[in-house]
Amino acid sequence: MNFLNKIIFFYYREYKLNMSGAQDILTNIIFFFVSIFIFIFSIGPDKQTISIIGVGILWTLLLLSSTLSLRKFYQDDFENGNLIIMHLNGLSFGFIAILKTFSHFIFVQIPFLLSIPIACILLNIANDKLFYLFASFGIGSLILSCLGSISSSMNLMNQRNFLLGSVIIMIFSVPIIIFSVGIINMEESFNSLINILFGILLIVFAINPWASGLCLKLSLENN
Amino acid sequence: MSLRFQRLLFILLTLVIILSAVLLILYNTRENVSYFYTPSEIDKSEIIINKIIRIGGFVENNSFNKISSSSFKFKITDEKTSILVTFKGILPDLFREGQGAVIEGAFVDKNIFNATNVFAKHDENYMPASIKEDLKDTGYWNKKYK
Amino acid sequence: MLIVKDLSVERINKKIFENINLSLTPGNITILKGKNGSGKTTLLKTMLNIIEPSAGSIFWKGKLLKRNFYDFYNHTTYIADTTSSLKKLTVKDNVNIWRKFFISNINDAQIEMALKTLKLDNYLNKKVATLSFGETKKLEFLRLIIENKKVWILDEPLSNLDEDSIELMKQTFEDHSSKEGSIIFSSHQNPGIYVTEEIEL
Amino acid sequence: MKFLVNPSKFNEMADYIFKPVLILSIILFAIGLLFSFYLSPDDYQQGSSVRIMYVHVPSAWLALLTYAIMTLYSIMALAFRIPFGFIFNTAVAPIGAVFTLICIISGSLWGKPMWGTWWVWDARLTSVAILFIIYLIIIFMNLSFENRIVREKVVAIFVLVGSVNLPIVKFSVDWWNTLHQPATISKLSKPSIDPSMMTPLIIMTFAFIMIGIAIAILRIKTEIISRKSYLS
Repeated sequence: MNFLNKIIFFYYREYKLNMSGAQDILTNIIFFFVSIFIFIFSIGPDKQTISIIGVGILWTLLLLSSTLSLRKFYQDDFENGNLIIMHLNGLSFGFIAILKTFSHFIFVQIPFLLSIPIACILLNIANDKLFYLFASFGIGSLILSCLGSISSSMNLMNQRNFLLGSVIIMIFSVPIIIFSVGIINMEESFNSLINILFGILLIVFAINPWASGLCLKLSLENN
Repeated sequence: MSLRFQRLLFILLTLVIILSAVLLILYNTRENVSYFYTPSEIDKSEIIINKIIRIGGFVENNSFNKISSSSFKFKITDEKTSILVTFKGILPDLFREGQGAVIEGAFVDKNIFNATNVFAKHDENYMPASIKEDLKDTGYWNKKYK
Repeated sequence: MLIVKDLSVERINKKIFENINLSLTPGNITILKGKNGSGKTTLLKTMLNIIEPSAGSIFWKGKLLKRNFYDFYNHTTYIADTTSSLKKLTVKDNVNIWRKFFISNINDAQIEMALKTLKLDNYLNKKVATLSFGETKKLEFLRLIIENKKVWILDEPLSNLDEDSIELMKQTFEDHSSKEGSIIFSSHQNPGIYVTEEIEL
Repeated sequence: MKFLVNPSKFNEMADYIFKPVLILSIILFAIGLLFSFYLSPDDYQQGSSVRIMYVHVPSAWLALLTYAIMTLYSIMALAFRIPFGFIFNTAVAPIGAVFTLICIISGSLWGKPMWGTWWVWDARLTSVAILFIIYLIIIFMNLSFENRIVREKVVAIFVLVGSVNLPIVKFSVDWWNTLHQPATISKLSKPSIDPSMMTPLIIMTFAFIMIGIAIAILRIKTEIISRKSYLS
């Protein structure tokens, strides 16, 4: 019971933090939409072309905008010592990583997911694809959160080259994008593709607490 | 529960998850991550006109026709079905009858595939040109279609 | 309770400190003295099982700390030299978050008392970012009361505090040690606080 | 076998074998190039272009092998606290990157005349491109951390995470339809390559291995020395 309370109040804390900085999340979403505008204008008025490459644009922008918020993933808690306090409160580093991953998913990725229908209208994507989009984005963005946790914990002590973290996420998200764009283009093989995505999710989810936890411990040890 | 036991439990759990995930992925990727479709796969599914796809197979023997100096007509086969292909452009060196090829393009008709790109696919067999002649003479040379 | 035996820590083959022996028993106040860079923070973090020692061992309740650290954490409050309060939130929010997060059994009246003695009651609805450095430091000490634990591990608690606050800390320390609590804190100057044990790094 | 995990033993061993390995690699390269350019026959389909294989295939094998060994050393270094693994990772990553680059460049030089294209995004080529970028990330990570201990451990973790890509590179041609042909030489079946073409391939592979070992020895020794000078 005690443990459950700790988890609940971890999220209470994350909620308070994110709500007080709600403009950060909104800025992310604005970035998302402005980029869509730029894509539309740079492609030109051909609605047909836009609807063909629309899904690809959505994925690229989701990836880019979620890497934008990476800096915040652990950095703040690392610098002001909250990571140590959470650990001293009985949460192992691996478990902190899992909690943080879900927190990133809830407070950063879910707003994106909610804005997908509007983006679909802008990009002229057919309505009947919305279900497939939501399914693939739901799993895909959770994978992105896990990858984000791994790469940002790796780069906690990296003061020189922060872009490296984004590159790490992007290179590992290549298969995710292949499969989730496949879902939308080949609806007949929806089941097997969603299973593959789910498999990838399981793998990164299993690796995440170990890799992130170890990196967090390392960074705190040598800070 | 001691910390060590907990740790062992988590490691086991992780391994089980990863193993099941790998099995899940391997079980499902068989057909889906293809660079190209084979003609019989195309035959089974519905043909969508003007959708760009890739088809891979072998150039059927005695099907190659030169319409003009840079426009060609041939059939791609996987020994079960074949597809008529038209192509305008430069063919790669390795392109010849009986040789593997991957073509990129779209169906313009139910039966005619208009290729925009033709790639030759070579197989994993390497042998000297002289030996191949000998093998052909004895009839031992027997090329397997994929 | 906590016994540190022949502890040494080295980093990239550079020795930070060697052969430290100390013990935290109920009722004692230990001061860690040393210049900047002498490894005070490192020693405190090693005692928290965050940094791994290169030699020596730490025992908690007779067991190796490595095998038993969550139990130790249940009895320990650590205050680092950084401000751990969330700068974007108000003082009140911070206090609430801590109270819930640490599942504190302190009631509202006690918190109000503590805020009043720390002279923070006027800032309750202000954001932490607007407080001065000394005030955020005092806000940190509120955690000592909220967490209500036996062992206090404090990193540079007295720097940046005015004399009134130091006097207050002195009383708090003595109060805590009379309640069978144990305190270890680091300082680079002579604080003028009654201590039972002094360790020079 | 202690020289594989102990820096000072490695140094002793390296002094013994460096010159022989270097000379051997030069000799093997000379023989190998002679074979691949003059003594080996033309392919029945590809003609003279098949000679690119004698560079392409060994470099591809070594790119994978280097990463596999790095993975082993990372496990050793993290699980059994053998610091030589970190030294190895730092020193060898650029060698692997170069092999991968040679593989990619020679591959596209081969692909243009044979397939009719420099590059396609099939599973094999994509996964090799990812392998190359993973190597680059490892190199950049090695350059961008201030704290050595954090850096080498984080790199080792990254090597482990990135090793997911290895089986994908290896088996991509078997699992999926690719433009790239399946493996010619595998353990389970008789190699489908004529002995007259197998010989130069094997010689060139050993030449690549030897030059790889020679450069690795130099780089590991440098790394050991640079670490020692940090200490004193």
